Amino acid sequence: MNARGLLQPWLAFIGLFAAVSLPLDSLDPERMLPREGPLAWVVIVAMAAALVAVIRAERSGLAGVLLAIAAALGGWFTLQLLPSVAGHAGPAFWALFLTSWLLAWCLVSVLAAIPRQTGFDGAFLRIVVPLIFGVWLLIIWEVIVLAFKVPFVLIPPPSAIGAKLITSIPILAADFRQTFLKAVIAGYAIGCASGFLVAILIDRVPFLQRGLLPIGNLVSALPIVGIAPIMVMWFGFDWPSKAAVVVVSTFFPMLVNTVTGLAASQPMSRDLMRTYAANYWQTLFKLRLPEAMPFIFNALKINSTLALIAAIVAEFFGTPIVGMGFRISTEVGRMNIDMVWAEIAVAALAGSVFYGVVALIERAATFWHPSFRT
Amino acid sequence: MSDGEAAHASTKEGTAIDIRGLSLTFETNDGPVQALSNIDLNVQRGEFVSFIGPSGCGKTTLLRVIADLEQPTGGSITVNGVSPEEARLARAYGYVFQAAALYPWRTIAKNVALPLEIMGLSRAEREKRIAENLALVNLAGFEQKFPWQLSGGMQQRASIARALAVEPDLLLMDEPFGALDEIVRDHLNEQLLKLWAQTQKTVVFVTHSIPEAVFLSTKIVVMSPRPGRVTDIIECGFPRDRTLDIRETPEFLEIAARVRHGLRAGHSYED
Amino acid sequence: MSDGEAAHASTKEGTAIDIRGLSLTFETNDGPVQALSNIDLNVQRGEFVSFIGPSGCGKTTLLRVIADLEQPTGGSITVNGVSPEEARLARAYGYVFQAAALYPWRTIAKNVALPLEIMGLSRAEREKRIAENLALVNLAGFEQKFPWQLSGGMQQRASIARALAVEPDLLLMDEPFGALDEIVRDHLNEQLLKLWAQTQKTVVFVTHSIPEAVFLSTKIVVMSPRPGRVTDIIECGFPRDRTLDIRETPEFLEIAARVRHGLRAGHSYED
Amino acid sequence: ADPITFQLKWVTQAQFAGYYVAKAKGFYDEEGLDVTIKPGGPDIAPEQVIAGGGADVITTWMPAALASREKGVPLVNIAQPFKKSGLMLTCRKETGISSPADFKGKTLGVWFYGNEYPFLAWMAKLGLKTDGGPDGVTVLKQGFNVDPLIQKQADCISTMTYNEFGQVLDAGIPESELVVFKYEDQGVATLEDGLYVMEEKLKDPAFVEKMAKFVKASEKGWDYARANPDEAAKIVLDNDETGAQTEAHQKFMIGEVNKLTEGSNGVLDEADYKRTVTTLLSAGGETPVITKEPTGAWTHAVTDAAGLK
Amino acid sequence: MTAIAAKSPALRKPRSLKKPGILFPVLIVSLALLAVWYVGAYFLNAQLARDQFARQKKEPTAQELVAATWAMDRPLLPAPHQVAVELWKTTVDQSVTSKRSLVYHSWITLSSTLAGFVSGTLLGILLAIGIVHVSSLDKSLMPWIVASQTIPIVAIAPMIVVVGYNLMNGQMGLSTDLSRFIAKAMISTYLSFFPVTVGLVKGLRSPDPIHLDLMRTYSASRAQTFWKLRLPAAMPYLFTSMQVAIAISLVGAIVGELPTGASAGIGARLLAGSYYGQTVQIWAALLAASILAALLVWMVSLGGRAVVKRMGMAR
Ligand SMILES: Nc1ncnc2c1ncn2[C@@H]1O[C@H](COP(=O)(O)OP(=O)(O)OP(=O)(O)O)[C@@H](O)[C@H]1O
Ligand SMILES: Nc1ncnc2c1ncn2[C@@H]1O[C@H](COP(=O)(O)OP(=O)(O)OP(=O)(O)O)[C@@H](O)[C@H]1O
Ligand SMILES: Cc1ncc(C[n+]2csc(CCO)c2C)c(N)n1
Ligand SMILES: [Mg+2]
Ligand SMILES: [Mg+2]
Repeated sequence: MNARGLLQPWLAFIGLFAAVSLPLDSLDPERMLPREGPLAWVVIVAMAAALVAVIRAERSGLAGVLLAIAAALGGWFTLQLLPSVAGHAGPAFWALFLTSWLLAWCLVSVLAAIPRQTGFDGAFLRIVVPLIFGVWLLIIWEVIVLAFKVPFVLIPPPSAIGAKLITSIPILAADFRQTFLKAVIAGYAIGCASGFLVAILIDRVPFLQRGLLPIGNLVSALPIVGIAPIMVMWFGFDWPSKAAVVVVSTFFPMLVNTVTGLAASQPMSRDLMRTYAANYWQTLFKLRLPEAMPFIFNALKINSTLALIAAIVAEFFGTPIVGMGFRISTEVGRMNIDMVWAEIAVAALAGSVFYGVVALIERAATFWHPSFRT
Repeated sequence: MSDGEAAHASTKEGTAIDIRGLSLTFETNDGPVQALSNIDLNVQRGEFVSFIGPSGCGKTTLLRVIADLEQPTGGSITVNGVSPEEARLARAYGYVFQAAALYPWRTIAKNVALPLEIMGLSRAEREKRIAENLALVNLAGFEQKFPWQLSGGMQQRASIARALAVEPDLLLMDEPFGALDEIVRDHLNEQLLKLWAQTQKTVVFVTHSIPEAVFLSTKIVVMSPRPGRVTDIIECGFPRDRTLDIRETPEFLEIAARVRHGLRAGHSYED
Repeated sequence: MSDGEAAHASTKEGTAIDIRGLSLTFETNDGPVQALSNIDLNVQRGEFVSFIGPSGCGKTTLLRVIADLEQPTGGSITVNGVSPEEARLARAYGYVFQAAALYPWRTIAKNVALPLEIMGLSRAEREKRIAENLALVNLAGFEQKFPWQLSGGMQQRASIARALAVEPDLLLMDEPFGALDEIVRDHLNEQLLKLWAQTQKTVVFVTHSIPEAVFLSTKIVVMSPRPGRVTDIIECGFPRDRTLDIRETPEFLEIAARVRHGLRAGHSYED
Repeated sequence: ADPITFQLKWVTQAQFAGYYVAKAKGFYDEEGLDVTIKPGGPDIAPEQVIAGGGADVITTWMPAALASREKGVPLVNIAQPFKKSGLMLTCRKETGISSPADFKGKTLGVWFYGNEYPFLAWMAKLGLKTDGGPDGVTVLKQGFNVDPLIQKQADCISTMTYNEFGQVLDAGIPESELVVFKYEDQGVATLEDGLYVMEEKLKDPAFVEKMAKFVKASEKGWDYARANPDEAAKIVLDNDETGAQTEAHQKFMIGEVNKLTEGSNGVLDEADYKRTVTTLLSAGGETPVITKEPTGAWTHAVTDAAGLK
Repeated sequence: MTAIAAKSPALRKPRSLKKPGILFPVLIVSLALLAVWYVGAYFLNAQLARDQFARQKKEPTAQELVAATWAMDRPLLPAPHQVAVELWKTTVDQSVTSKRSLVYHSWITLSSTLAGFVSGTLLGILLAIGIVHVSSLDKSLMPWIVASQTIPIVAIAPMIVVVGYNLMNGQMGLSTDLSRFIAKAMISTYLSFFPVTVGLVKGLRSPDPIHLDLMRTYSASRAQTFWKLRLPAAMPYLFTSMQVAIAISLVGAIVGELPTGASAGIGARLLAGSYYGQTVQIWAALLAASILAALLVWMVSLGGRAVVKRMGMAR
């Protein structure tokens, strides 16, 4: 770790000092962290111990464990204090909060510095690091929303979203089925496949390459806003019209990436194929497609999130009364913003898993690419 | 193979490669480069011809023209009596590139299988040829490795195995043994000679090693750069079943000296 | 360079490379490959050491370990008295890869300029070194060409010029002359020797040519594969200012014979 | 001048003619106000805008305003320029619908985004489920236009008297082929297009004063629009930044809108309010619009200060 | 990139045949598309047209029916010439500053598209650089970037409007037009940075291991390795991603026009068109958006080709 790595613990030290010595509540100067009872002391001691450990032995396992404990305790205690200081949080509250966060950040750096490992440890690390990051994102959100009393109808706190999520599982499941399992999957498959096939067609027939590619570009930015109502006209209210919008949205990234990817093979590799008098399709399948794979997977990855956005937006323009986009637009109108965010959370989860699956397939399919070898 | 055979039959015992007044100029960002100038060369079926010459004299370019990988800008050339393109489409030759050119997503065995798949050979036949040729170049046991897990010399040998597996009548080899040590090289030289003697192949071979050229060839083409041209063509009359011992004979040393002389003439600096 | 110099000064006349019980195992899809096993080697400052051995015996791997491009799995190694990583960070060495490794988007001159830019040399100094070293490898006039417009041998020479332009005290060269003809090779051998004698460099050199190894080296390390190990270390006592003539002397032939013997022992097939 | 930001519920059209007229004719200037009118759209919830501080006053439908109030956005109705509701359900005759009793098993297009409350209340009153079962009706979230009716994707669609209904006629479907159910006639009318502000702000007398001027000038605008419908349509057209509206349609719209503002001088009629609340409370269901009788959801303070009676 | 694709080995043509114009093929393909369009218009609109005739109690001849399907007021699919006439009316017949001019609206959208594209590309590049160089960012940030993309903008757009637009317009006192422009550009940025990040991360990691080793032997700093190796090697990826990004930027700017008051721009045109059921107007706006997009994509690809050529990599 470098100078930046060392800066964090020292900043945290200053923060801890501030948390102990300043008032917790801006309305009540008497309210101080050390007077909050034994639990507060546990937090203070844990933080101090972790900081000493980090500064003395930067990367030791012990420092990691202490950091984990201190950050968790600090975060938890911040949340405990939150309701009682909502709207009038004092400097010590913010100091405690920022210190806990710095500790968590230290922890992430320590964990991220562990060299890439295989097996269970590696998988554990790959999951734990973004998880810590994410949990802290949520804590920061909760603290800011509550401490500043941001209106509920603008952004609800994650705790409220979580509560809503748990109580609305049947609705969320039905929406997920309608939007993701039907519209997104179907549209994604057809859109990526057609972008790919048109790219091959363009590549195969030079005449089309000059004629069709410029026209294919016309499809590049057909705005969802414009085509969604038309697709509803053509394909009805149910999911096929959303799938059609997804098809149009995912077509172009695949087209462009495949066209570039097909041009990416090395001249010498192509010469080799020439010496075999390989025909077009043999060259395509045995050389140019493998070489194009990194590009094609880029498109698949970009499309995995694009498809979801497109399907949800498309549902703003006429749907049966089920679906993630329908729910979002309806509940916004009803000021049930917690439900909106519960739906967004489902979308984010689904989209991330979708992307992750594509990324895993990519790793398996293009293991030979330098990006996976270094 | 079968296509190659057909093309072969028609010109059996005839001319394999006929080059007349061939020249080739590359257009580059800072002006044209004349890589080949007025080359005349005739290679008979069954010959073993080596190209030797200073680095950059056009050996690779000439080999590529024969293989229809480069279009000459002047002169004429036939391969097996037809144009290089037709010969290529008839799969008349096997080519070993100066660099290994293995596909990184294929294991060594799969890389050797590549031309065989393209020719549509049966799986059994493919497996037989893969095993045979990998053993020939001493790579048995490395079938499942990927190219980047092999040393430079091993990659080069894999690419030789790939070309041999095609069993072509005409072998075009561009410094195939450059990255190999003396022992392996001697071994492969002998194997190549054996193969050549047994199967009556025509071999066109680029090398930098004078002894190698003299040992292997029936004809040595000495080239000279700027512009690339043929300065000498030396016939060597050693029997087909020669062994490494001939390298001590006076004829051998004499030819080697002549080649070295020709080679030196192509260089600008004297030593 | 200046960093390298500093590291140098402290251990002047001392050990350049010290390797003890070094081993390295690669993990691959079909099991581990032991590339280096229990290597002991000491290279003194100012020595010219050649590695020779059958293809795949670990020469490149060993050179890469010295250059801190590969992490050993056992044993210890120091370069200029410090760890390879520190030596690398101090820019203690120049490295010539087995493949040319030129950047395709840079012209030849720009490729040679690359390390000089990174070291922060002034433009005038850069241009001087580029011109000098391209001339040394006989590539004057090709400054503005892109790598793919050069022949294989020319690319290799460009990469040699690139390493020499750094003017390092320690030169690590992996078969630098593999793709060159005898004449150029002899010429560059002499140039390298001259440079070595003049600048007191330490050179570690991988080659497949026994005469080349014997001609150039003060010490020849013979290696053997599976697992990669050192089988013989041969000291050659030729004077620093040797010329090509020594290749006819009996001492030379004797050492060459010993190397050949060691090399042959590393091969599985007899001939 | 005193700045006021005013958020509309929908895009610039004759539905909001009074405000545009007041601005164009200088009625706001006369009161010393500098009013910025922000057009809305399908993706803008005025309630959310005002909660976030993006507007001083908004126009919205009362069901949405009351629902927001329950969700912690304390909106207060300060004036009600629209006396009557323009909402209706338009059906094709050929579907066999002639009365609400025929709805069962049919497909109905409904606007959501806070506009569905009156519909839900009506269906609750009729005892029809809206989950698509055989005993209820199938509900579609209707897009922006009347295509579902023209293309027979729905048996009935929601229309406003002043807008979509005209479009249906324009599309060549004569009134003779249509059956319409006005919410007003079905006894489920709720108040539309009132003016709302945040409760807190009303504690400030200066703000009440400012709003009084605003309401007064706006009413003057509405009066003028009723008197000069053609000019009002022109003014709206001038303010349409999309350049997509047609004069004919805006003239039709102002004509119909004038029928709805007729009979209101801006003062909220308590009886209308009561009826709206009762309707909404009766809606019930799993997701009721409002669960209890709201308090303090309206005030006459502003209209009183404006001298409107 | 198309030029390179043309050289696919199996179909390399003699040099003389290599450069036929682009005009003729485009013309042919366009004509084919137009034909398909007319046929499609007939079939999609036929039912509506028959209804109309039925209403007039008239039995149309085939010819009348075809003519009617191509001249409907509210067609399912307007005939090409209807769209062309509308396009003509809204471009050539209007002064470019008029609110009824599509050129004016295209410009409004284009300006925020370009702003969003530039800032999105920069953001995407910055993120990619961070992810490739800082391992803790790679592990912790990337999953959240992905998650951010799955949040439908339309859902958070009101927030951008309320928090961003109103803040700029209200508290910060920026003009309405400017705040609207910035809010739209923000949505464009949000949508367009992602393809750049994904593509560039791959590109920056794509140099040959031996080329990276070379940099190691020079003990080059990360910045040097970046400028001299990673970035040049990533160029094909970067420009491909930028083509996608600019197209998505345009979509973002159009979508962003909804929650920002849908007042002007192609998005507002589309919306107003569909709100008032003016199908022909929708199609004219769609076509305008498409042409704009094709031009933008084409310009980026030209830029990419020029860079590759300057780098001496176009063979
Ligand atoms: N694609 C190209 N574009 C421009 N010039 C080229 C190209 N290929 C080769 N050349 C030039 O043509 C000449 C001959 O190159 P060629 O590769 O045939 O040499 P060579 O005899 O094979 O040399 P080596 O022994 O070093 O491999 C060289 O001067 C080289 O610079
Ligand atoms: N990245 C790698 N992964 C797995 N195995 C490797 C890797 N690199 C090298 N090897 C193996 O290590 C052994 C030594 O390779 P190395 O490249 O050092 O040989 P070499 O002596 O340089 O051979 P050559 O003379 O052919 O270049 C070989 O068996 C090779 O297969
Ligand atoms: C998504 C959507 N919601 C509502 C309307 C209809 N509409 C237009 S104006 C208005 C009343 C607002 O004052 C209503 C309900 C629509 N066409 N599309
Ligand atoms: Mg060559
Ligand atoms: Mg090696």
